[in-house]
Amino acid sequence: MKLAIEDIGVRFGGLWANRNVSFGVQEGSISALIGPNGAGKTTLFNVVSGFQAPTQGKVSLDGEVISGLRPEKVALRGIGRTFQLPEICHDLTLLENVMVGAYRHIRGGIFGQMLGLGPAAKTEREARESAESELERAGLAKQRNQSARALPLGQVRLLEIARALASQPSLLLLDESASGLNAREVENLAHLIRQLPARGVTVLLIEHNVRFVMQLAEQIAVLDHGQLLSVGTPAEIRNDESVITAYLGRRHH
Amino acid sequence: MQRSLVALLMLAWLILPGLLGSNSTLSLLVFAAINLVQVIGLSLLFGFAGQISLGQAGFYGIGAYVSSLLATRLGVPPALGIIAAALAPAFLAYLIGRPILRLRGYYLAMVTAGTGLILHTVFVEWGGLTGGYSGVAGIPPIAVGSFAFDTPRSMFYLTTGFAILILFLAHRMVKSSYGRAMRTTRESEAAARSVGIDVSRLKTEVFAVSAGLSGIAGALYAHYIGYISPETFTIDTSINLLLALVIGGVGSLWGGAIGAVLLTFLPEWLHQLQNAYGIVFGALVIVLLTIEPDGIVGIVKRLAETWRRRGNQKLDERTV
Amino acid sequence: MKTMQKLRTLILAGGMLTLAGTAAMAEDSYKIGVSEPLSGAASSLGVPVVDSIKAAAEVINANGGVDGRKIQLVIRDDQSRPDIAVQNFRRLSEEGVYAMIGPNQGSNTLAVSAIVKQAKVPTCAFNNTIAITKQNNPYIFRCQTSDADNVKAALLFAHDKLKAKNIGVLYTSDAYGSDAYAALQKEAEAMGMPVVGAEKVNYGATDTTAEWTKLLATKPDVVILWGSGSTMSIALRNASQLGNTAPIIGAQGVAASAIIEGAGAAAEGIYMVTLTAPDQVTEGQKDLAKIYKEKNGDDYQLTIYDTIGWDALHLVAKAIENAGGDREKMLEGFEKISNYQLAAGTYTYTSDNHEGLGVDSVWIVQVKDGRMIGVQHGL
Amino acid sequence: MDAAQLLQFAISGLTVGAIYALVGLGFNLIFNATDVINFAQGEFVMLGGILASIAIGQWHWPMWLAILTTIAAVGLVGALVDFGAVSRVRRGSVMTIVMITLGVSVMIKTAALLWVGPNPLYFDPFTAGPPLRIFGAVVQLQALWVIGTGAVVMAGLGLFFSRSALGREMLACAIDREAAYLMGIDVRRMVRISFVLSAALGALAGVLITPLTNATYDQGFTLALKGFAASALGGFGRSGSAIVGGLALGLIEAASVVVMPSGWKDSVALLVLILVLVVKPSGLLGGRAERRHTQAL
Repeated sequence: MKLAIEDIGVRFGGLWANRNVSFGVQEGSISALIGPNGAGKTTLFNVVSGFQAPTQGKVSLDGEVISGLRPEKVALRGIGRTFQLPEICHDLTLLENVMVGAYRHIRGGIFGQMLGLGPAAKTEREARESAESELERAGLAKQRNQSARALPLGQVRLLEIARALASQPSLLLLDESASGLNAREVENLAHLIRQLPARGVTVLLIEHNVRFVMQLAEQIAVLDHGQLLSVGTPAEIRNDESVITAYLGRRHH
Repeated sequence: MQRSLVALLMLAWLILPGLLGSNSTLSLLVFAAINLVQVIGLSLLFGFAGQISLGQAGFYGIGAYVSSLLATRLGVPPALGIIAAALAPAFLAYLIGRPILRLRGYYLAMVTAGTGLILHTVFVEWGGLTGGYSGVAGIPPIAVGSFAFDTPRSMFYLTTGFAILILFLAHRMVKSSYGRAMRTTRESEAAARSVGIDVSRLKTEVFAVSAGLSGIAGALYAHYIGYISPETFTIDTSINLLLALVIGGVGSLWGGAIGAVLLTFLPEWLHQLQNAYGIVFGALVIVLLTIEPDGIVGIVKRLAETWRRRGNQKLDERTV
Repeated sequence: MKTMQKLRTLILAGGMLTLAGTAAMAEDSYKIGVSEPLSGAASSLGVPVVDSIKAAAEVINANGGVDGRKIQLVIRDDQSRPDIAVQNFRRLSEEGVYAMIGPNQGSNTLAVSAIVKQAKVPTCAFNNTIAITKQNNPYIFRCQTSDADNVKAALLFAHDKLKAKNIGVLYTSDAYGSDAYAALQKEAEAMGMPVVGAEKVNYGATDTTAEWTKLLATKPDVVILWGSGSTMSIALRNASQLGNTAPIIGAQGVAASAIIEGAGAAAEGIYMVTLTAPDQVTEGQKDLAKIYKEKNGDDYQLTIYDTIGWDALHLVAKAIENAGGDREKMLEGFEKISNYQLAAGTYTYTSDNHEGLGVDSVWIVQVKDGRMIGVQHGL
Repeated sequence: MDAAQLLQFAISGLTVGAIYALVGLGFNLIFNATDVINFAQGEFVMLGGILASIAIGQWHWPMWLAILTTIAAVGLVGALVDFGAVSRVRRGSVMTIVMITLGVSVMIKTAALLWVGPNPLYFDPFTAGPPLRIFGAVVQLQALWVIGTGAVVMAGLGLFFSRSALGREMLACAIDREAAYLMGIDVRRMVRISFVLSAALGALAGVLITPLTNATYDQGFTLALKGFAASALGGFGRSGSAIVGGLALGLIEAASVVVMPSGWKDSVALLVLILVLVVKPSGLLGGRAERRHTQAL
């Protein structure tokens, strides 16, 4: 069990954004989290990635409890993520943005890096190489030295994924990476994600594009009003009465 | 091209004192170099790591007092005093950095301004140690072996040497992955934390580095003038430092350098205006920022941009 | 306020952004450097002093300058900051000035003394701070009374005239206040009139009721108020509001018309140590008083800062005369000045006494319905 | 240290605190509508004090006429600051505007020095007569004016922001500028009005406190810092916060003089501000700042 979410609850004042959410993600699998707007999907992501402390319940990665850790500590344990509203540094070039992803592998401390001493120089070179290859895979290699300032949304999403992958995570959380992309970009994204398990990267993604999720995910969890409606394979979910009702509303008998 | 530019600059640096000659101009260059060391510290903190500070004068003061009291009271040679002058404010900044750097924007501006004022009160009220408003007199010049840097010319070499070294190290820092982590933290702490950057520790480290640089500047100032008193380490100094950086250009080290030179030479060029100088300085800030938030460097970049683009157009017209 | 003169500078600032040096003055005039606080904390002292130096220059040049050669002032603002003062003194000493006038703050004078000694330029400093003439620097002359004399005069007056058994002290936290307090403690002990209570007030504080409450609790016979700036008029007002009945003796810093006006009725009856008694214009003050009364109206009260600027330039002119216009002999020129009667008192300098004025030139004045009346001159 | 003295410390603390509260209200107003902290707010207060002193002292105008014209004139300066500088900013962040207000404060301070010179200015309290005596402690009449007007202004602001259309529009801008824009609120006009209003409020504060603290050209920044501290201590965004924060700050300063040399008074107040902001950024009453000014976690 790569990721175990056990009885997670998150309360803001009187409102329960997440309540008794429990499900697991297998090693090397692609799982998805779907549900109507405001179902608490991003809140759950924030709990897993440490940006939001849960009111109750725990999250463990490879058996080690990580809920309650600060986001940077969670990231150091190998969880990479992207954001619903992309967070990139417009001041840096595309290559530099992705190299920041590999920051946790850089050795040598401030002065080592400043003076380019042994370990710092070596790890910096490795970071540059892994960033180049991630850019290549995301199809952004040509614009590597462009500033990230005027990048269209589709490429910004790919850039965020490339950055997350540059930190060589064992688990990648994608928060609506497909939203705002045109058909061809969605196809590229799907292709990129399909290769990840082979590289030892387990994927958990949030998506509204149901067709995209159905063709990619092996396991789908459905959230509604903060609670887990059901978990299962794409086939099971497609025929699950409660999911249809949540999405399409009650039929008027 | 880069190599020859640097070589040219180094040559100019060596023969400059001979050309300018007069003590007061050299003395102005010493102050410019001292301001440069501080503005670079602030440029790293505010320009690159995105943390505003209106309290640098407090660290400037700690550096000055630590180095001069060590020299006058304990006979510690100034060369060692400067190291202590860098470490003391850096250590204090590291101590108070973590809690106060959780704040942002004006909260951070006001809290750092408050810290600066508290440090100023310490310089005044701890009379037994600091001499209060009577200050500390008879501070020995910096000396290496028997050679003492006690003339504007010798201090010109020492302080500009320091400034060039620090400008170089800052450039390396900004270009390193630590520098990229700083710039990512400035724009989006969430992004930085999502890739494992301990944002709170990074901000505190840069805060300590900037405080240490202000401390070094304070020591250089103390050993150059030979006398210090609390009047120099006030909120006005911190405000002028920040405005100088903003005028020069927040986003780049060259902006910091330009700002430091302007901060030092403007009062000299406009000395005829006597106390009307503040109006010109304030107006410069307003006019510049309304045209270009990135100050002089921003304007130069934009001009270069349009000039290069116009160059290309001419090219296209010719080929068609 | 001299609005016209200020507005002219403002227009000058806005329009003229010339970065060039001063316009080429006639080569044969004596250049005198002036570095005073025209902005910053001490500007309330520097601005009137520079005005009186300019008034003196006009008068001296009107009567043919010194041995026929005019005096040319080169004025710079030191923004009440030691580093700017150092820069001004370096620049001015390079422009071949015959003498320097300023600075006004003790800390600035201590900061520039090394440069003055190196450049061998005699300097007229306006501080009461005792230390400035104690640095074996032959080029610093005090053109004011030292606080040692002012404190002695105040205490003698409290002891002999006001029959005080003990005193209380309220002083500002700047060098001016803290230096005087140190001297005051020693002198009062020596006179057998102990200091029963002392409170330090922030320079620039806007409320002193808390400090007065603590001080008045010690029931002092007389209160010595030592400081300068806006806080002094607030202190006087707070004292009367708290119903203080003990007589108050204020320092020179308190004897400024802006402070007395600001304190209003609260200033009634307080004594002050100063250098001028506006109601008794001395021989040396005649023409200075005439100029200021013409410019500001008949009821204008001469203050110290109007006199010391005027005196400083006259002293420099006399020194040039004694040195026969030879820049190298300016030091002897100064040290040859003896009982030269001017506006603030009679000046005497010798090679080992650079104080200029003694306790005998100190005036004790008292405020009677808003005006300063001379009570005692000298001891 | 008997009861009368303790009471005296409390009263002088409340008086000083009311001054900080009044200045703080000015901060709150601009912050509410524009999300900008105006570093020149202290200068508006100083201008109010100086203009009123000149009008009363030198031009011998009747007090009420002088006060009203001063408030109007400084309001005009506020409009000028917005028109000449703040509204000119095309690109750049909120920080750019904050830097501009810092530039403005340097300019106004120097202009005031050139115009009225460095000496402190003063005019007599609104109501003459000896101060009140309560159990041996002294209350200056002007202090009552300061505290009274502060309460009236706070109530007025409360009504303004809740009852009047303009007030609600300004509040909408503060909460979410884009949403307000989309709903057809002229955000630019709101910003200008907030600068005029807070300049006028600053001038009122300046006029009220000058009979207590004099007016000098360089008193601006420390007043601004204390005014900010008052608003932050109370909790930004709520108009009542500046009063609570201001009085608390004044009492802390007075208390510190009881136990230690008064030189530390300002530092103790600033230390308290820093501790409160670090521990509870939304201030004592919990203002709107919580969301915007600290990290998610």
